Formats: sequence, C-alpha cells, structure tokens
Amino acid sequence: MSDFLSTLWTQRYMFTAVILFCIGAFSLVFNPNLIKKLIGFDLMDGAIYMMLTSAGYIEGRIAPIVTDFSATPSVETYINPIPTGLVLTGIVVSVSVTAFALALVVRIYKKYHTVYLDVIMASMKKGVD
Amino acid sequence: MAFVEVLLLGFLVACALTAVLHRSTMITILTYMGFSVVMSVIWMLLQAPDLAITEAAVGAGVSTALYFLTLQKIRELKESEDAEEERRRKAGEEGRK
Amino acid sequence: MLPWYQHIPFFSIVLMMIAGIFTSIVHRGRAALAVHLCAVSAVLAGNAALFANIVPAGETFTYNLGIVGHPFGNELVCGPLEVTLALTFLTVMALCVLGGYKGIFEDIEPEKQNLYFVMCDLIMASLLAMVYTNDAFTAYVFIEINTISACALVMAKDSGATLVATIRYLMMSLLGSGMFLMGLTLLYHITGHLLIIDIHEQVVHLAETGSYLLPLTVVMGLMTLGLCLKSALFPFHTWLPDAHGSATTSSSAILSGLVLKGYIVLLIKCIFSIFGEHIFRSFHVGDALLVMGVAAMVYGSVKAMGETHIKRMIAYSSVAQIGYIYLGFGLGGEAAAAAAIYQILVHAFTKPLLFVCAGELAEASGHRKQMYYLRGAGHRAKLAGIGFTVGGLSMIGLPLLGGFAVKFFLADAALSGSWRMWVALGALAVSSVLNALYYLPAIIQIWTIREHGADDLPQLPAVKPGAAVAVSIVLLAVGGILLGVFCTPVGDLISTGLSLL
Amino acid sequence: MNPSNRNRVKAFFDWVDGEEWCAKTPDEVVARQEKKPAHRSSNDLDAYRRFRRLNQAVGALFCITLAVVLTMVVVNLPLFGDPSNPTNNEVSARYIERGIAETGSANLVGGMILSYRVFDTFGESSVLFLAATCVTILLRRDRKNTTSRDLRELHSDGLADRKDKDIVLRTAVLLLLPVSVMVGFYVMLFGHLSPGGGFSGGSILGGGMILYSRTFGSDSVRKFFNEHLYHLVKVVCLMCYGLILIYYVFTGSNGLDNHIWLGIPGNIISSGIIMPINVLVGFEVACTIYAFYALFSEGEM
Repeated sequence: MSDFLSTLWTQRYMFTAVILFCIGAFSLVFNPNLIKKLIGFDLMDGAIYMMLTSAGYIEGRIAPIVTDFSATPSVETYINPIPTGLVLTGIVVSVSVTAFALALVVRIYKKYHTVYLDVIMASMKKGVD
Repeated sequence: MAFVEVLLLGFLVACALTAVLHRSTMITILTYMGFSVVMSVIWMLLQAPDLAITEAAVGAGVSTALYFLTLQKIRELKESEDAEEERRRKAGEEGRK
Repeated sequence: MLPWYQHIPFFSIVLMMIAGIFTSIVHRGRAALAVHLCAVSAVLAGNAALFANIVPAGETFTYNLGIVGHPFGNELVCGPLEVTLALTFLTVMALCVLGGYKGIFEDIEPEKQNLYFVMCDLIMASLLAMVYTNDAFTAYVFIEINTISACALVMAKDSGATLVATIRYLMMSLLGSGMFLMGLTLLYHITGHLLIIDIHEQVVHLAETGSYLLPLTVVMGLMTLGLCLKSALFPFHTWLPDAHGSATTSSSAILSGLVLKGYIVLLIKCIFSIFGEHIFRSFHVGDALLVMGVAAMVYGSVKAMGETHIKRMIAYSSVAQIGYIYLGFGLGGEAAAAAAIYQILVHAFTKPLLFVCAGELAEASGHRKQMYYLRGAGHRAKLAGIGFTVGGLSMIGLPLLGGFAVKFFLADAALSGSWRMWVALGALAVSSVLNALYYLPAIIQIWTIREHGADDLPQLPAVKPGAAVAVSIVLLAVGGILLGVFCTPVGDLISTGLSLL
Repeated sequence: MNPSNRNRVKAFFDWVDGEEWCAKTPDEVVARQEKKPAHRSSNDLDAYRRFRRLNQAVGALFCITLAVVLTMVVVNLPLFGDPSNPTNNEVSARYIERGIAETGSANLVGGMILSYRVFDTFGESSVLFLAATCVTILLRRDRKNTTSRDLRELHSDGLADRKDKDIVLRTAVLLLLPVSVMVGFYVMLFGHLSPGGGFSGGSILGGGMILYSRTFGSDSVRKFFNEHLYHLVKVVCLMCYGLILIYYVFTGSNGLDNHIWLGIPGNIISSGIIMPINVLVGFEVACTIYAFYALFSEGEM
C-alpha cells in the first residue's frame, strides 16, 4: 500500500491529470449546459496536455532553449522537446474547437432561447423548430 | 517545492470541480480562467516556457474572452427578449382596455 | 532523387489544403465549386497514376516530410491498400458534391456558398492525410480537421434542427478525439515513438517481455473507443441519424460515405500497423468490437424500420452498415478484415447513391421527405428511382451487387469454426432479412402509381435531373455494380494491400 | 404485447438513442410507411429533468470507474522525471544535439515543430483557419441569422459603435496597448531564440486589438483593419506558409540541398524557415483572433 502511495506521489502530475480528465469528460458528456460542456472539453484537453508534458519532463534538466552556442548541446542538460511541441500544436487545436463550438452555442441560443441541451431536445420534439 | 506543487495541483482540481459543479455560468468561466493561470505556472514547473506563454495568452486570454463574449451575447439576447415580451404584454393589456 | 510518383501522396494532401485556403477568397459559389472539382480531379489523376505505378509491383514506400531520414520527422506511407482507398474516396467525394450541388445552392446563403466548398476541400485533405499518414500525431491533427469540417457540413443548411444536430455531433466527436489523444499520450509514454512503424516495433517488444501490459490494454481500449465514437458504432450512434438526416443532400452523402470511413481507416491502421493483429486479438478488444458490430447491425435495421423520414431511414441503415465493418474486424483474421475493407468501399459508393437519389426523389415530391409523400416518386424522377432501387437492393444483398459480395466475403471469412462463426452467420442472416424489410417497402412505395383522387396528395410534375446529378447517380450506381461483379480481383487487391500494411 | 410493456420497450429504445423520438414496434412498420405521418408526439419537459438526474448519476459512476482504471495505469507507467524513460530515446537526443545545426533555432521546441514536424504544424494552422471559417458561416450576418429586430436594436442601441467613456479604462488601455503590441511582436520575432512563437505572439497581438476595439469602438479598428484586409492577410500568410512547406519537404525528401541560409544561431536573422513561418503564423493568428471577436460581438468585421 505504501508502495502504491509513493508511486502515486511520484506520478502526482499524471494522477492529477487523470482526475481532471475524468471531471472534464463527465462534464462534456453528462452536463446539459452547453457552455459547461465546453468548459469540460477544455479541462479534458488541459489534462491530456499535462499528462503529455509530464511524460517529457526529466528531473534536474532545463527547458530546451539553448543560450550557450559555443558547444554542441548535451542531452544531459535539456528535457525532451517532443511533448512540448505536440502540446503546442494541441493547444491551438483546442482553442479553435472552442471558438467554433461557442459560435454554435450563440446561434442555438438565438433559436431556442436556452443553453440546456435536454430542454432544446424536448422543445424540438414538440415541433417548435 | 513539494508543498507548492501540491498546492497548485490541488487548486487545479478544485477549480475544475467548481467550474463543473457550480450553478452559475459566470463563476464557471471565472474559475476556468483561474485554472488556465495556474496551468501556466505548472507549465513553468514542468520546464515548458513555450507552453506557459501560450497558455497564458490563449487559455487565460483568448478562450476566456470568447466565453465572456458568448455569455454577454446570451445576456443581451435575453434582455432584448424580456423587453420584447414586456412590450407585447403591455400592448395586450392596452388592447384589452 | 525519388521516383516522381512517390511525391504524389504529399502533394495530394497539400494541394487540397491550399485549394481550400484559396477557395475562401473566391466569392462566388459556382466558381468555388469549379475550384473544388478541379482540385479533386487533379488529385484523382495523380492518384490514378500512383495506382498504376505501385499496384502491379505490389510496392510500398514511405515518404519523409522533413530534412532528415526515418525516425526523425513526419512520414507518409503508401501501398496498394492506401492508394485504392484514396482513389475511392476522391471519386465518391466528387460525385457527392455533384449529386447534391442543387441542394447546396438552394440551402445555403449565396455569400457563404464558397465556404461550403472550403469545408469539402479540407475534408478531402484530411481524409487523404488519414489514409496516407504514418505518424500517429499527424493522424490526430487531421482527425480534428475532419471533425470541424464535418460539423460545418452538417450545419451548413443553417436551420434549427441542423444546429442542434451539429452540437450533438461535435460533443460526441470531441469526446472521441479526447479519448484518442489520451490513448496516444499513454502510448507515446510507454513506447517513446510517434511513427507507426517504430511504435509497432516497441509494442511487439513490450508484448514479448510482458512489461506495461495494463497500460497497453488501456491504450488499445481508449484509441479504439475514441474511433468507435467518431465512426458511430452502436451504442455511440445517437448523434448520427439527426446529423445525417437533417443535413443537406451532399453533406449527408459525404458524411456517411466518407467521413465515417476515414476514422475506420485509421482504426485499421491502429489494429494492423500500430498494435499488430495478433497482439490486438490477444487483448480481446476484437471480441468487444464483434459484439457491438452485431448489435449495431440488428439495432440499426430495427430502428430504420420504424422511420418514416426517408433520410433518417437511410441514416439508421448506415448504423447497421457500420456494424458490418466492425463485424469484420471483430471476426479476426486477414480474410475477415479484407471483407470489412470491401464493405468500406461498397458502402462508400452505395450510401451516397441512396442519399443523392433520396434527395432527388424528395425534390420530385415537393421537397417532402416523409415516406408517405414519396409515393410514385420513382415515376416522376425515373433515374433517381432506379438509382434508389439499385442501392436498396445492394444493401439487401442481391447477387451481382456490391452488398452481396460483402456478405459473401464475411460469411466466407466466418467459416473458421469458433463461436464467432455462429454469431456472425446468425447476424448476417437476421440483418439481411431486416434490411429487406425496410428497403423493399420503400422501393415499392416509390414505384407505386397513385390513383387520381385516392388520396389528398397534389399531382406533381415529373422532374428531369440535371446533367451533374445524372452523372453522379449513374457513376455511383455503376461503381456499386462493378464492385459486385469484379469482387474477386478487388478482393485480391485488398488482401495484398492488407498483407503489405 | 400489452400497452405498458410496449411503453417500456419504447422507453428503452429512447434511452439507447439518447432520448430520441421513437416509432412504434416493428410489426406496424410496413403498414405505417404508407400512412400519413402524424405530428411528433409531445413529451413532457419534466421527464427530461428526471432523466437528467439519472443520466448524471450513471455518468458519475462511469467516470469514477474510468478514473480508477486510469489511476492503475498511471501507477504502472514509466516514472515521472526518470531519465531512462522510453521517451528519452534517440529521437529526442537527435533533436537536442543536432537541432541547432539542422534548423538553426535556439528554441529547440520551436525549431522542432517547424522543421522536423512542419507538416503537423501546417495542419494545426489549417485547424485555426477552419475554425475561423466556421465561425464566419455561423455568425456573419445574413438573411437567416439576423432578423430586422436585431438590426434595429444594433443601430438604436449604438451597439455598432460601442465605445467606453470611462476615462480610467481608456487611459489604462492606452498604456497597455503599446506594451501588448510590443510583447506580441517580440514573442513572434524572437520565437526561435526565446520561448514563444507565432501562435502565442499572434494571440497577444490579437488580444491587443480586441482591447482597442472594445475601448475605442470597432469603427476605429475598421480604419486600419477591415474584412478585405483580413481575408488578404489570412490567405496570403497561409499560402506562403504552404509554399515554404512544399519547397522544404520536396527538397528534403529528395535529399537535395535546400539552400536555406541558417545564419548564425542566436542572431535575430537566423534559423532559416522558422522565423518567417513564425511571422506568417503570427499575423494569421492575430487576424483570426480579432475576427473571432468581431464576429461574436457584431457579426461583421
């Protein structure tokens, strides 16, 4: 048990990411409020990015930005640059999706006067659309 | 250092829970903004300054601005609807008189 | 210097993307359509040349997208299977747009028509990228491009129903991409690679040494689940009928014919290239796919029987047809997977055919899509009626049509003897009967002559299809029939491609 | 089947289908397809509210299960911060050791995503372009999404030239604006030397424009930035990016020398294609972000 806990402590970033991922996924799927669904999506993506970044972190090494150009950079100095690059790409994707989805929410509100998806579905069934 | 980490990570989880569970959409968006700011500190801890800058500009800046714009738009619409409703009601009352 | 044809995959993708970017400043809808068709035909010609060059030799090559060699950058991979899929997708894309172009210009505001074609261009680019990519993260980026542009196609009609359908589709898709990305993250963490070939090497190594087995299982689960969500496998199909049923004709055709298939192609890459079929089966993810596929086949058909809206009926039938594909993956073995890929090709031709014809029939019935109003529509729009009949019969599985070939291949592959055989054969039989139970009444309905004064429907004039629609219907139908007639050579081609994957 | 049984079956189907309207049982279908469609049956809103509770309880259970499974996975993953993790293999070593020699960029992350993985990054820029296009489809004013009442209100409220008269805000924004523009350009132009890059620089610039528009009215932005310019900048930037990508990949895959001058690492004019791409992406992002704002708040640029 203490073994488990100490591993969990070592993996604290990933563990937090898991919790955030689940909170985000819950909100994305089961919250009827569209804006909170989107917040859930952003939380979920943030959690994944945190997981990815922590996969590239190495204890005691620094960010891969070279300042001393006299020698060839050594692997021992810098952390793994790949995850950071991937997350950079990912963040752009998630902000684009957020903007698109928010525009949809605005239009839907204009049409149905609510942001609650289940209420919208109910009013659609009544043939209000 | 460990203390700071626990504090930040705990704050992230607390923000996420508040954002998801709180009734008010306004609070949700504000806590999400807090989440983004703390996230950018965490990127610094994880030695990813590129991400810290991007997260601060995008998560706490652009995303939040878009959320607020949406909320404002919705409020505006709601107010104009209410006004319209009011006008219609008054017109109806006058008609009845 | 590389042989010239090896550049084609990369240039196809980039050309489609640049065409999309350029289309956003072409302000007239018809000019945008012309740009789109030119780009697709150019890419189609290129891919045909590529096909001619590599398929006879059974050649596979990888293409570096960067300055240094193999494990250090993005990569594309191309073999017989990839190029066949790309050719099919390109053809069907052009035909879908042609078949529904009247609807596009009617349903969308004039100043926004060009933006619709931007979406078409980028969907095509992302499909090609998903087919050709050899890098798991590139796949993720293009999944997102595909998601956003597919949502835009649904909402292009801009009515209340399509907006709600779009947001439901978007939420489901976002969950799917989130799951996929989570799986990819974990996979990167335990293998340290993003190129599919290298990941495969590491996965084989991990499976042999038995390390990280739990993460590996969860990775498989997450990636498969993510792609299943996006390709509308039962029980994650809830968004599909609304989205496909309410969108404009060519959107429905593109969405069910191509977009769903893009994710399934990616799933093929996951199963065969990333994990390897053997390892994938040993983790029993395939059995889950089998069960869900069978459930989808039955459930989709039952729900389609209950629909009176013709496009929703066809959309529910898509749920069932996707089930066939997953049944193929679930059965396991090269033959079953080849049958599943065959189903991808057949469905890519047949479903757009049905949607385009349904659109035409509805137009001939005063833009009403309820079955009731479609009575006798076949007489008013003859070509569309014939097209619908061919498509419906192919779905039922009439010999010499594409659907029959699929069922034959699936049944053939199922004859391995295990419990899976009985499940698969039973599902195939039940689902064929169910298909007939809703396609036949629909076909009878559209060919029934209405007596004068027997009902309250107004008499409608016959409608002549435009040239573009006629070309689209004829070519889609011919494609489906050819796939049914020449099933052996195409099947062989797919098996070769699959073994080279 | 008796009626109550049938309702239960119907409820089940509705549930599987995400609470959708569902038809009757299969037996009636053949007959019904020829009948005149009835209006969809109305459903009570309360049923949905009840459903919401149940749905969320099931969801919470599901998510907790997912959390437990993923926690078990996390415990079994390679340890955090360990140099011997599988991720620290020859690929990352190459990016670190030879990154400067091959890309000329001191910021290895920026160098990596814009040279070794430039195809991904082009895809990412297209995602942003795509999102901007979608927002345009949805929110740009046209006959369908704008009623005459909206237009009337827009003009009567003076929404079209909304200005903030608050002197504190105006002064603060005037002070903040040069800083944000400067920081934006710095992050963009020095993306190959210091943290940042095109995307973050562009967002900061775009944020500055939003602030300006918010305080001084969108008309004052329209003086120097209109829809025409927006399309021009967006398309020209992405096209140039695409052409650079084609040249770079074509020469790279053929193994040809691409004659791109890498410069002296650490200088501002260095790093081959990375600085130009950063600038192009930066301008595209700034335009797009302002376009988001303008479309959201007014429905036009």
